[in-house]
Order: sequence, then structure tokens, then C-alpha cells
Amino acid sequence: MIDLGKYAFAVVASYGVSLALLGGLIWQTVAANARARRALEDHEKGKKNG
Amino acid sequence: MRHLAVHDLSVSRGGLRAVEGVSFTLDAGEALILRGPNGIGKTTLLRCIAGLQAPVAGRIDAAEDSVAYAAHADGLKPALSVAENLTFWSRIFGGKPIEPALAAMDLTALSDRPAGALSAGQKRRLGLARLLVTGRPLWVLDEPTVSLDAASVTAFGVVIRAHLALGGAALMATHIDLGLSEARVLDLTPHRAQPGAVARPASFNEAFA
Amino acid sequence: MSIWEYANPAKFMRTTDRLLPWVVGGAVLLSVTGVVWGFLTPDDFRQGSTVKIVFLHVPAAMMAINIWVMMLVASLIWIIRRHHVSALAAKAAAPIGAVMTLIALATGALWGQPMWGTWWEWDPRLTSFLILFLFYLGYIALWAAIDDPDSAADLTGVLCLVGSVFALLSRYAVLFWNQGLHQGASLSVQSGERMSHVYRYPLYTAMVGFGLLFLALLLIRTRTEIRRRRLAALQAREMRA
Amino acid sequence: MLALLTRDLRLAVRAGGGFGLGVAFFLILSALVPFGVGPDRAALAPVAPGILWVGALLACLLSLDRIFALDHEDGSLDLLATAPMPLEGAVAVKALAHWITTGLPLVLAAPLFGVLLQLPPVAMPWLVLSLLIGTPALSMLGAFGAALTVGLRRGGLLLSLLVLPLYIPTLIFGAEITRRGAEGAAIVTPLVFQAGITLAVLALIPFAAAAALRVNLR
Repeated sequence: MIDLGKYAFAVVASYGVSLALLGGLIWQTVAANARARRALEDHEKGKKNG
Repeated sequence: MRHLAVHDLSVSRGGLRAVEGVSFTLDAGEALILRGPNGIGKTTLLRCIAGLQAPVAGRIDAAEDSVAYAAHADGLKPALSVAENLTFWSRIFGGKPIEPALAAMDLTALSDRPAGALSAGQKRRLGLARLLVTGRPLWVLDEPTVSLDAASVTAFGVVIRAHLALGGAALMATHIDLGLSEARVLDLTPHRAQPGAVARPASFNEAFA
Repeated sequence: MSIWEYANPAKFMRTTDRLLPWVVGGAVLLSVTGVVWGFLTPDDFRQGSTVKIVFLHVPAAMMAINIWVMMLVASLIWIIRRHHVSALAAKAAAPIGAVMTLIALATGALWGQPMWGTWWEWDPRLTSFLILFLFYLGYIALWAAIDDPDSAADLTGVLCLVGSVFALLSRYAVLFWNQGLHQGASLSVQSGERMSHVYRYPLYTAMVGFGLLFLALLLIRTRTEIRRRRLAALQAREMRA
Repeated sequence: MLALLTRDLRLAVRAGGGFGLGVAFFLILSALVPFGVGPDRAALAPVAPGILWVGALLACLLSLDRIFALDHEDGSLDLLATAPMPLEGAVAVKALAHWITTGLPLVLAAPLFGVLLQLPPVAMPWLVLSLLIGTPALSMLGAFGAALTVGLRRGGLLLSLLVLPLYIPTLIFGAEITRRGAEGAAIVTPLVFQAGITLAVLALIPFAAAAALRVNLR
């Protein structure tokens, strides 16, 4: 483990907050994309059957 | 004199083409009544001709500042009196006197009342009196007779006929017989837009369908 | 064939379908490399280990501004050439830009705590980013508030144009405002010539990585928007029929 | 154009709350700040320029959504758009009416609130001057925000979110003029910037606002 010295909190918190925000954005992007794709596929399938 | 020529007009409502391929002309002294089921796009067509909305395709030929538009909302301020409301629109549109308009719509006795105190029919008559003070030759009317009683409908028919006699023209969407036997009727039902691919999408709903 | 072919939704979907794996791969590779590499750099003799924050702070700040510029360009393309995908791309970019601005602000504040002794300093640069964040919020909120997609695209486009001018204006106003009271910014890290190679290469890697990350997210989000629009368009057509 | 101005002013007088509401809000704010900050002259005087300017901004914000909303509801806006007057002109006139009913009373009443907040007397003329130059820009930018949100049901909150960031440059320079006036420092630079922003806003924003209105009318 690398030694971050007296600024450990600032560095770890920076990386933590940034990665959490980016992770949240990526998760939301992928989830919304999957949802939109599924909704559209369901709609087009439903039209063919009905 | 020709007041309006519409060539192959298509209009869209809610991002979808409503009616397409509409063509007609309107000369001085002529009245045209648009018919068609609810939701076919009569209001949208009239708003296009009034210049409030751009058509999707086709051409509208009308002289600049020749259209007086009247719709469901009358543009009245309840805090102002009848005369003040009318004077305002008269000054905005170029200053024709308001007395003949008040007399024509039988509002002279009410001229000092605040517009907020008028009945629905009286408000409607005031909204139509505004057409007279604009001094514009082409009236574009969207359901002009809503909330008018039979006597007022007749009076309004007389006003329109007088306007036509002076060389004006009127384009109306209405379900009610105004007693204008000379008016032509255009049924929009055959012009209902057919869904299908379009060359230049005019809206999101067309671009992505 | 012109570049505007890509503004056709179907064409856009086909092209990005092929492109996306490469962009995502590059984004993951370079941003992870840059950030990890940055985390492993040795401490700076003056700033100690806080120098590691630079590898998040600077790329995020750079993207925060670039994404707004991209939105401005996309809005102009929509307003002038009426390409629907362009308007949707501007819409898709805004949340990414807002998150980037937030990262720049958060890392700036965390960095400022040990350096300046306070969580928040009304430093001109930090303040400008706060204002930029407000502009992002307004833009996103306006898109969300309007139901009709055509009106929403037009109105947000106008807002983006006016907002760009005022964001720039605010930047200079803030500079004026703060210099009137305090000394200039306490530290500046963007002067690359002062930096040694140890920091420069991981920083460049992280910057390119963040750029690719934005591109990947933008493409995915634009595809999401296109699918949503298509669904709405199909439903609208069925309602009418 | 004059007809539209007199009508809007007359409506503001008759409908009640047009005139004076902003000033009353300003008064309440000026009365509340000492409760928060403390009655000490030494504590109030330094923050007075900022508080007064922020107060003016918020007071102006209160009545923004009325610029177009009522005319949109009753159809007047449709009719104005078909009138011979360009829509840009109508926007400018309506912003002017908003300024006369909200901005001008604030400018005139500002010295009184300056006294309440212990603003040094030497700064009073500068406060009034900065408000006189700055508030027209606030009304015009507000008209732009109102034009963007006119068709929306819950536009009020969104309007604040859109308009307040646009107010930042005007706020900065306006408060700076007053602050420098209180300290007896050189005034010219912020004054020139303030005037420049207002002139640019008055010249260009009507076009953006009219474009937004046209979108909302179709």
C-alpha cells in the first residue's frame, strides 16, 4: 500500500467521489440505454404479433 | 382581388402531418368554410394561414399584414372596460374607430363595463368586434360562434356579409350554419394525411418513425 | 456522401453500432490507465500526495468546458441545419458535462482543504465552474420540462446560445470581482511547462481517456435518446391511426 | 407600441400587486437581514451593497412569470404575434413595462433601504446609479426567461433556475459599483462594464426572446 502521508484523506476522498460520480453516470447511462432498447423491442414485437 | 391562395399545403400537429395537399383560393367577397371531423387539423391549418406556425409543405400566398385571426381565446383583459379592450387592439392594428364595431356587435350599451363582468356570449362578441377594428381584409376565424346565442349568430352573419360586401374575405372553421348561403365549403376529410415515409422530416415524430 | 449523412438516425445507429466497441474499449483502457498511473505517481515536493488529485481534477475540468462547447456546436447545427440527431446529442451531453463539472468542483474543494485551509474558496476559477454547473442544471431542467420534442430542441438551443455568452461573461466578471478583493489564484496547475515528465504523461493519458469516456457515454446516451424518440414517434402514429 | 405599454401599465395598476409588490418584498428583506446578521453597524455596512443588490434581483424575479403568462392564456399573445408590430418590439415593450412597474420603484426606494442597512451616505448615489443602469438588464433577461417558459405549467421555479445565472454579471458589477462607492474607490471600470452589459442585453435579447416566443406559440 502506498503511503499518502498527511494528505491521505484529500486524495482518497477525491478519487472516491470522482469514481463514485463517474460510476453512477455510467450505470445510469447503460441502464437507461438497456431500458430504451427493451421498450422499443417490446413495442415492435407487440405490433407484429397483434 | 385575390386575398389568399393556398397551394398544396401540408400542416403538422403534435409533430405529425395532419392534413396534406390542401389547395384553395379566396377572392374579395368570398367566404370559405372548413369542415371535417374533430382533430383533423382545422385549427392548425388556420394558425398556419395566420402566420403563427410554419407549414410543413406547400405555399401560402397572402399580402403581408392582411390577416385578422380570431380563435377560442378572445385576448380580453377582465380588468379593462369593453371600450378600453377594443381601443387597445384598434391602436395596435392601426387605429380604426371603435364605435362602429361596438354598434355592429351590439355592445355600445356595455362599453364602460369591465370585460370581466361580461357573459361568455358578450365576451365572444367583443372578441369578434376586434376583427372590425383591425381593418384587415382577410378574416381567419376558428369556431367564431362558440357560446353565441341564435340572435348573436345571426348578427354575426350580418357582420360577415357586410365585410364581404366591402371587398373582404373570410375563412372559417365552424360546425354551425351561419346563414351564409353564398359561402363555399371545403371538406378536409379527403386531405387527411397518410402515414408513410417523407423525404424531408419536419419534426422529431417524423424523423424517427 | 456528405458528413450530414450521419445525422440520419438510422445511419447514426448503424455506424455507432460498429464504432461503439472500439470507443468503449479505448475509453476504458486510457482512462483507467491514466487514473491508476496518476495515483501511483510519486509525491510532489511542495504539494505532497495531493498532486495525485490533478489526474482527476484537470481532465474533468477540461471536459466540463469542452462538453459545453460541444453542446453549443450541436445546438447551432440543430438551429441552422435542423438535424434531429444533433439536438439529441446536445441533450445527451448535458448530464455528462454536469457530472464532469461536479467532479472538478469536488476535487477542487478537497484539494483546497489542505492547500488553502478551507473547503471552499471563492477563487475565480472554482467560482466559474460553479456558475457553469448552474448553466448545466438550467439546460437539463428545460429539456426535462417541455413535452413537445421540437419545441424543447428549439428552446434549449436558444438557451444554450444565450447561456454560452453569459457563461463567458460571468467568467470575466468573476475574475474582475475577485481580483478586486483578494490576491490572484493561490495555485495554478495548468501551466504544463512547470510540470515534470513524471506527471505530464499520466496527465495526458487521463485527458485523452476522459475525452474518449465522454465520447463513449455520448454515443450511448444519444442512442438511448434516439430509441426513446422512435418509440414515442411510433406511439404517436398509432394514436393518430 | 405605446398602446401596449399603457395597457400593460394600466393592467399592473388595476390588477393590484403590480406596482409596489416588489418594493414591499425588498422592504421585508431589508428588515429581515439585520435580524440574521445582527444590529451592529459595523457588521451591516460591509454587506449592505451585496444585500441590496441581491434583494433587488429577487424582487425583480418575483413578477417575471407574469410578463407573458397572462397574455398567453387569454390569447393576446397570438393576436400580438399577428399584429403589424414586430414581436421583438412587443417583447421589448413588455420588458419596459416590467421595469417601470418593478425596477423603477426599486431604484427610487433603494436609498431608504440603504439607510435601514447602514449603507454609508456617500454610497447612496452610486447605489441608485448602479440600480438604474443594471435593473433594465434584469427585466430584459427576465423577459427572455419568461418567453422560454411561457407554455409550461410549473414554469415559475424553472424560470428562476434559468434566469438567475444570467443575472450574475449584472449582480457582480452592480454590487461592485456600490461597494467601491462606499469605500470611495474608483468607480469608472465597473460602471462601464455594467452599462455595456445592459446595452448589449437591451439590443440583443429581444431577438432571442421573440424567437423563443414564436416557438412557444406554434
